[in-house]
Amino acid sequence: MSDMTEIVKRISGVNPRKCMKCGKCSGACPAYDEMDYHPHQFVDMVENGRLEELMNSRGIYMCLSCFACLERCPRSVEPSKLIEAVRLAVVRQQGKNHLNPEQIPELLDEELPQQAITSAFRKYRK
Amino acid sequence: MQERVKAKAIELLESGVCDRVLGWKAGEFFYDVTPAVFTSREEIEKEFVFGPFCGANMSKYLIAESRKEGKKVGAFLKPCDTYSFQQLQKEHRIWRENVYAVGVQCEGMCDIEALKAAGIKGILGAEGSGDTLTVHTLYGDKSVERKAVLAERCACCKSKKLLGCDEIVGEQGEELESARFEQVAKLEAMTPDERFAFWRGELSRCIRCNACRNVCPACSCEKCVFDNPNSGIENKAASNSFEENLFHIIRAFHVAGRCTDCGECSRVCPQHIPLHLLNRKFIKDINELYGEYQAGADMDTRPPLMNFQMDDPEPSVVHERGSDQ
Amino acid sequence: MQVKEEFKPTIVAFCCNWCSYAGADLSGTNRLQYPANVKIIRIPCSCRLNPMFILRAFQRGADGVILCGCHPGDCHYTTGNYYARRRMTLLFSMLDYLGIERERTRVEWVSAAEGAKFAATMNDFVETVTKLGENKRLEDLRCKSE
Amino acid sequence: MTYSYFPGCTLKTKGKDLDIWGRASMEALGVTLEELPQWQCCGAVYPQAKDEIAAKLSSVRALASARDLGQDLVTLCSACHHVIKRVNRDMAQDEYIRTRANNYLNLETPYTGETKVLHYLEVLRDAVGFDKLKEQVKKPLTGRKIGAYYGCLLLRPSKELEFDDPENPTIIEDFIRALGAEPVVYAMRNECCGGYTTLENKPYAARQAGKVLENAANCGAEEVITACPLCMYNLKENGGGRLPVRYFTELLAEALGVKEAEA
Amino acid sequence: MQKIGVFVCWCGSNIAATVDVQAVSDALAKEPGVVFSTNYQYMCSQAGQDMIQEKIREFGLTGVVVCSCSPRMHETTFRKTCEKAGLNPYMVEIANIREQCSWIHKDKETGTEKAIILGRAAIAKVQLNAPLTAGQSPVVKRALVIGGGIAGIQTALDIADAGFPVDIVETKPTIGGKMTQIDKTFPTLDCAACILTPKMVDAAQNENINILSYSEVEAVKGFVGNFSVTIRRKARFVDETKCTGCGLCTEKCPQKKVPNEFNLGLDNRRAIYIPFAQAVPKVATIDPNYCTMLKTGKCGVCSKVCTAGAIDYQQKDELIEREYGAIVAATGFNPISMDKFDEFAYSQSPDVVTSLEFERLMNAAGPTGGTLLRPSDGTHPHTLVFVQCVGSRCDGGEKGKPYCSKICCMYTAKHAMLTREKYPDTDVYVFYIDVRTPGKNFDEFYRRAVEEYGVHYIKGMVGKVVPENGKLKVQASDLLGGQQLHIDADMVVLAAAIEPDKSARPLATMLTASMDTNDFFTEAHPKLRPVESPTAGVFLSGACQGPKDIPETVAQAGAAASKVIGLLVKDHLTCNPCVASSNEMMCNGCSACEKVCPYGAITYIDKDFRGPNRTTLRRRVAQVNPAVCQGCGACTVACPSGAMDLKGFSNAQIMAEVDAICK
Repeated sequence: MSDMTEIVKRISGVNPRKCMKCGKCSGACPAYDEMDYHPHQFVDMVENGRLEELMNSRGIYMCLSCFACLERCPRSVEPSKLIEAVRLAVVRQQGKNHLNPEQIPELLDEELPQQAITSAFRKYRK
Repeated sequence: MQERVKAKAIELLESGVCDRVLGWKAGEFFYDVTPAVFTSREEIEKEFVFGPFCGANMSKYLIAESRKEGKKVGAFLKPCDTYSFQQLQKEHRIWRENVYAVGVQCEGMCDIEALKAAGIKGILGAEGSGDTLTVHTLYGDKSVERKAVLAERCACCKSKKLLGCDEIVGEQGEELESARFEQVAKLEAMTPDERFAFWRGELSRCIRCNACRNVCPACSCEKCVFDNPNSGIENKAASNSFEENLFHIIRAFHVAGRCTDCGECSRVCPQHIPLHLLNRKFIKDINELYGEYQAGADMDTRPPLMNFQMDDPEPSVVHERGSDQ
Repeated sequence: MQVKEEFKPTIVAFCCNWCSYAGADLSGTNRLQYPANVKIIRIPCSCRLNPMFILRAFQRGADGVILCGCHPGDCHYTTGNYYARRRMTLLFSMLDYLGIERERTRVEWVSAAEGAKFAATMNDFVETVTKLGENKRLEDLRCKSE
Repeated sequence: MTYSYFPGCTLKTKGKDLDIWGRASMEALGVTLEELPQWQCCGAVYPQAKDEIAAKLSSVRALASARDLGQDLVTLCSACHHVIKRVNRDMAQDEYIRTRANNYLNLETPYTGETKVLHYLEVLRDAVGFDKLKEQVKKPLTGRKIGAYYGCLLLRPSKELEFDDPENPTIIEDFIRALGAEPVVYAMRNECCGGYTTLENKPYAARQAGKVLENAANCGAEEVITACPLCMYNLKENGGGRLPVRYFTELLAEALGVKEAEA
Repeated sequence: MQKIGVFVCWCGSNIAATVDVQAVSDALAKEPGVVFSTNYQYMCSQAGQDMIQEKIREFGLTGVVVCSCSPRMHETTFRKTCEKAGLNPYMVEIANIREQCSWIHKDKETGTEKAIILGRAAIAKVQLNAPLTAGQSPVVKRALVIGGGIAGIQTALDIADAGFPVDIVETKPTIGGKMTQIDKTFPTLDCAACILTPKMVDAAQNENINILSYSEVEAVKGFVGNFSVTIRRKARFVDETKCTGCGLCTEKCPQKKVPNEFNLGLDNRRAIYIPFAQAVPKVATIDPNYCTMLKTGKCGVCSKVCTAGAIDYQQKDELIEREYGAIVAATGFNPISMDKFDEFAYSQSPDVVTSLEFERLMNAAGPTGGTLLRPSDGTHPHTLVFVQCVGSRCDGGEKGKPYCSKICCMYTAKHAMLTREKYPDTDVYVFYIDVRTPGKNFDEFYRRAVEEYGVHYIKGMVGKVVPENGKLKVQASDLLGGQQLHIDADMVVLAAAIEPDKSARPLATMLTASMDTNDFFTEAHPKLRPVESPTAGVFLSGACQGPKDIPETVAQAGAAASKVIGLLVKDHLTCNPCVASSNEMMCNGCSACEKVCPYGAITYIDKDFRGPNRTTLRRRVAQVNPAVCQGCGACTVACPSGAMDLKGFSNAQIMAEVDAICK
């Protein structure tokens, strides 16, 4: 798991040590209540090697990629990149895609733009 | 070109702007062109030349000339001369208001040795502009490609830009992509032993004629440390390898950050020591370590040795850079 | 020429008055040993070191020359060591370019509190220069008594 | 004025209105948008991980073909703009990504971020000018109170998109003013609409969209405009229907009088 | 040839145990120029010093070498010893054979050999020493204080009390600075005006203090003891000597819509105004940007109502030049702009205010008369949210500042406490990252806010503020509670970071004083010389050196004053004689030395020299001001011709040492 932590740090480009634990990311996050672990916890837990818990969390699929945490972070830690890297660490594993094509038809509705499906595919599977 | 330059020289005198003009005049041999002061139309018509052997950099003479009383001194400057001209102004050596500077575009100066090496015999003279040079020989005129007989410094010319002139004869030029550091890089790539052998071979030929120092626009100290009995390093003639090295290291260091790479040092060296490779080493290092800097290119930038950045590399960079050689 | 049994290089250390000279004093106060071949010359600031002095030292028989000054940013005169840093970098690079062993010259920043660093630096430098052997490439034979 | 134009996949289907009125209006304003030949979907989301190279290639292709045409590249959909602008920055500044992307693509001339990526609104502001736009308005939208909805993708990360102040943007408000209507500033205009989570968690997306419209309405907006098809969907379908939502290009076409002419 | 005496010290056994001192003194006796050589147990003792003096007289020594401990230890001692015996103190050199010899070597032979070499080097140097005389420069006994806030006022009062005249230059129409805008002061809660205004009056009435309000420093020349400063007295269009401060004009002026900067734009003032009731000097000022008379030539109401005839629409800026011995920078601070932090909706709602604005809203002399009312609708707020660290502790991008602004934790606790005290019906939340309270009675104060006043301190940060329906919807994290909070607040107060005043950087340039990357003035030494700038004669007072609260500011102001007094009591300054000097015969005038001089000690003059054949040659040559030069030697290496040399560490001296060591 420690290798995985290093990978997550590397592909995200995030240095969790820059964090001063102010919690502004979690104050700004619109998905806070949907997440079991919150943006500031992602930073702290990656720093402390608690990656497995994060990889099993549902929060990684709830992040909206709205970049509010990234924009408002006073220390340029950029938690959204970390959340994405953890999600990638999960979906890149064999059989760990979060969304499969066969699920799509039932999720569709008349007005849903392609953009939504493409985005979800990009975010949720490899 | 020669005619245009001469006409301009005459005009400067006759319009009353200048009472003397700095230009080139033929020496004993046609390729042996020397700098000269002209004060009359007659002299100019008779002796003024501007051709493929007018390598002499006029800027240094302006230190003394610009301080003289009287009207302005007219000066004809090639692009590389203008860099020295500006650098000397930056150092407050030339009194700009007493100079009327005429920029002259240059097609590159030729090397007589290269002409000879090209197999041309009985050379009497050479002239012409453009890509082809007409060489007068005992056996009639021959033409030769200018590129093939350019002096090294002109073959890797850094700039055709004429800086800070009052007026320009010919076209204004541009800065050029130059391969002038290739030879330095080649030396850098050698082993220290090879480098040592190379420089010993070169510098041991030095006869301390001081031609390099006397022609160098940056070497214009009121009194040179090597001539000063109180400097601790006074030295009229090198008596061993140390003193040969000492002179050239100190000279290169004193002009570091100020040398415009005009190449006059190597041109005048009777022993054909490639002295410019010392100065270019400093220029290359400065560019690589502290950012691109061209002495004389402008009037404001601080010279690199009178400047610093908080995060400049440490001197150990010399070891680190060298470690892969 | 006979190879001496044990080569003891002559080392000149230029130390700025405010940091490194005090650092050298401190290593003395703490009785930290370094070889006696190191002789210190006190200068007000690392920026006082003229390349002439370094060449002079080599001429007169030094086998290694080291400059010690305040850490960048801590110069007593605020900016002196920044200038020294550029000058020495370029000078050393030039010596290397001429094929003169680059390990014979060094710059090290030693604060007044770094007595241990001073001693360690000198030990290391003496060791390096000892390995290099006598300065042959920038020597002036007239100045060598033997 | 001629620009390369990248419409993006949604603008060919569900987001047609954004595209149609966008093109018609630019034409009326004397700006030519030339659709890039053979463009591919940008991928809709910017891959944030450093090692995700393949997902960026379609954007690089679009950028390179605009460069080969010697034109600036205009985007309209917020998502396309976000992705292409950021990929362009990577190509200019990140050597790791640049080298690998070029190795994959094997273009005749490697792409190094030369193309300038502009959003449609930036063209209106900087090339046309809102003053000039105002003069061209035939049917000013006088009296209408319009809330600008920016969403996330146009604004953040501001260091990379350099589009407008990320917390207090003004470009769409200035646009609304140029059309003769009254902009309504409300703080939720740069908060997320719910994005792609609508696909598997509709109530969650609905809460986000609802908060946005609630705030807009409470601040006095009578309608809301957007530049993103997904925002459009979320606000319209999930937002509780409190306010009508339209693409900004539709309003533009209306004010320029091209909408009637087309219809 | 010098006549040199060598004195080898045993330092008890410190030296003598590893160095054969007898061998050293014997060996050094044979060096050229040495006429006397000895060793002694303790050279620094009275007996040792007496011996040196005796030998100087006996042998007529012209130079002395002491082989002993480090010159950092006793160089001054031995210089004084020699001076008393009539030898120039700079004819003494120390060979450091203790710290740099006996203490680092164990083997006596090695130690002895090295000590001899070090002694030779010192002898070689002293051969070339020349007597040096410390120059003197006179001191102008007047100080300039730039900035008239509490820092500047305190510094001026302390200097004036010591009997020296002081000028205070203040850019605003009144002195007093930021403290005039503050309501109460932590941690004692005494009223800021009550403790500040008496000091302002003291300053005005002190005959040694001259207040130049509405004035700015335009240029600074000179050096320590001899500064010459040009001051611009901006036209206030009111004759200061005639105006009685009655204030009638400020009531009658028809231009009522001028944002009142004293209340941070929370209300309006007139075009002619007195910033506040206790202003010093209490003189009206016309704001030329708003005055109808100055802009259009029509109006003149103030002139008509002024019985003193003080209004003068023709007044012009005036430049005055004065001499000072010392200058104190006291330019203070400002809160940073909230433009880049609009997630807090500062520009979107008037009910989002900065802490300094909040001070005005709580202040009895403020726009609401001291009743806390919402700027938007004048209603009483019930829920208040305070956000700390807005723009402080950022990672150094364009947004915010990398440092802690230091005062925010305490004033926020004060605001929260005062709000709860005055309005018990309020709910007060403070969002903090850390609560930093290092100061006397500070933490107790903060604890009181929590424990006695029931302020809700929440570790976390506000992420978004949404104004809606007259409320401010605050979304924030509660890190200890593990939840995201949503608070419907009536007011949000932002603890904006503080930054140095914008005037500080140009001033630093004029003073050649250094600054850090945040534009705070740098100290000469961060620990040991905290109130001095590295530039001699320039001192630092208050927040221009770094964020500070009032007691710290006052303490530093007093410290700066004592440094100034220490300078002004001297009639002359003794200069370090080991300074650079230029040989004008060799000087190229190229400005290389000037460029590397950190002190601006080098200037140039054009000078005529005799040339050949009775000609005159005019040359530009460098001149070193020995009062300014600190003797670093940077110039000596920059100079290609070797014209520049350093006394006491000359090229020849250093090379002589090199030669002696390498022999």
